[in-house]
Amino acid sequence: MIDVLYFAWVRERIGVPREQVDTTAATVADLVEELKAREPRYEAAFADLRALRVALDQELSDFDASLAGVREVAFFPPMTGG
Amino acid sequence: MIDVLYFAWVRERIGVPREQVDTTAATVADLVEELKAREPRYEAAFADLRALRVALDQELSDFDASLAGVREVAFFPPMTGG
Amino acid sequence: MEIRVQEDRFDPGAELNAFSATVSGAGAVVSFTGVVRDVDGGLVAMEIEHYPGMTTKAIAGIADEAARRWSLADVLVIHRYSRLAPGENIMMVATASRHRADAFAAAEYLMDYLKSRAPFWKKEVTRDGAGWVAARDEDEDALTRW
Amino acid sequence: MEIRVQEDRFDPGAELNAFSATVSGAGAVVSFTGVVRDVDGGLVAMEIEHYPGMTTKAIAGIADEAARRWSLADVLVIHRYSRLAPGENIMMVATASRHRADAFAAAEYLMDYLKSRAPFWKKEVTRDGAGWVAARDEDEDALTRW
Repeated sequence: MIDVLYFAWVRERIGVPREQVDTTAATVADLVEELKAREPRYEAAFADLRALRVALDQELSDFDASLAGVREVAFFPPMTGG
Repeated sequence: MIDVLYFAWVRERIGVPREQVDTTAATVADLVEELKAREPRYEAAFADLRALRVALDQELSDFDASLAGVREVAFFPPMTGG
Repeated sequence: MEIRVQEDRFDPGAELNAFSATVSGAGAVVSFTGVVRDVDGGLVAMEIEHYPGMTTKAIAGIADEAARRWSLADVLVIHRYSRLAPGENIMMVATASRHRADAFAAAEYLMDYLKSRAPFWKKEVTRDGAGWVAARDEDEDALTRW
Repeated sequence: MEIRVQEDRFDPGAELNAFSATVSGAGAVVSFTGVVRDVDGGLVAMEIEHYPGMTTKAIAGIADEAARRWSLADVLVIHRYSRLAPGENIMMVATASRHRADAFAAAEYLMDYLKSRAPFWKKEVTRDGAGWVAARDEDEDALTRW
């Protein structure tokens, strides 16, 4: 089980801020494919990965990164702080 | 008659902050030569012109500038504001 | 180093004075304050969302890197989240150094990285609707100069 | 644009807040505060002399040039003269713009020019004596980047 978090318009499209996902996905990209296969709202949120960023256990990472040992995955658009 | 002002260590070496000078000097450099001929304290203050700056009527200028129409000449070391 | 991620308002002037008071050996203090601006006159609010588990950690990483690159006596970062009205302060950074060039460079570095690497997202609520603020290419490009 | 050359102390935080309040359309406010620093622990006072007839005019010229080069909502410059104790504020500048890059660049420009082109001279009074602060080559060199 892995905690998956969504922020900004990713959260709005998927409809929840976080959820627990039972997955054996090896990489972030695999997890994205699993989610997209679930429901259209995931398809809509993950339509263009170039518009998304991912953090693993609160560190910025990449879509081809391994999920081994990861407890928390967060998806969000490019940040707009400051 | 022209008002001549001195600041910082130039003022300290010459011993007065300002004085009126009766001069027909054509340029700043001419005025400096006149002053240096007066007394050793002027000689000491104007020994190295590269260490000095001059303003004519409150605008930074050069030692070869003309004094025509100028009412106030100020001599001082490089500025250290901020 | 002080990092505060908070919902509440803050007083930039009071923060600047408190910061300066703790760094009396440093001759140069630079501050940046970001204010909600209403460019077209139709802004109702700015909603700022963040990633609580990551935000402070990400900002601390940015501030650590700034302290590694420049000679800094201290760094302050305050960043708000929640719904802000036009004119409210969003965030501020302050840097103190013996050298003004270091204080300026570190403050600009902090701002560039906070813009694009700290997990905040802004939504503009206007009279005509609401929309997420898109990241600008020039903000990403700004990182390449460091 | 506000330029104040004064003997009296000022409160940087209060000045920053007052400045920000007048530029509500500008999202970015940068400030620089210069403080008398006691590098070697022996500083008794910093005496600042200026050229009253020229100072405000020179600073206004520098601020005008900054406003010509960058998009600025407003500029504030405060510079003190007289005898200051370690820890006292010497001067501050503040700039406001819609764009943080402009606010930063203008503040750095103002500082670089105030250092070398505004008619102030500093004398450090230490326990061992007093001496005029020499202009540094790097301050003159800093002007070449603009």
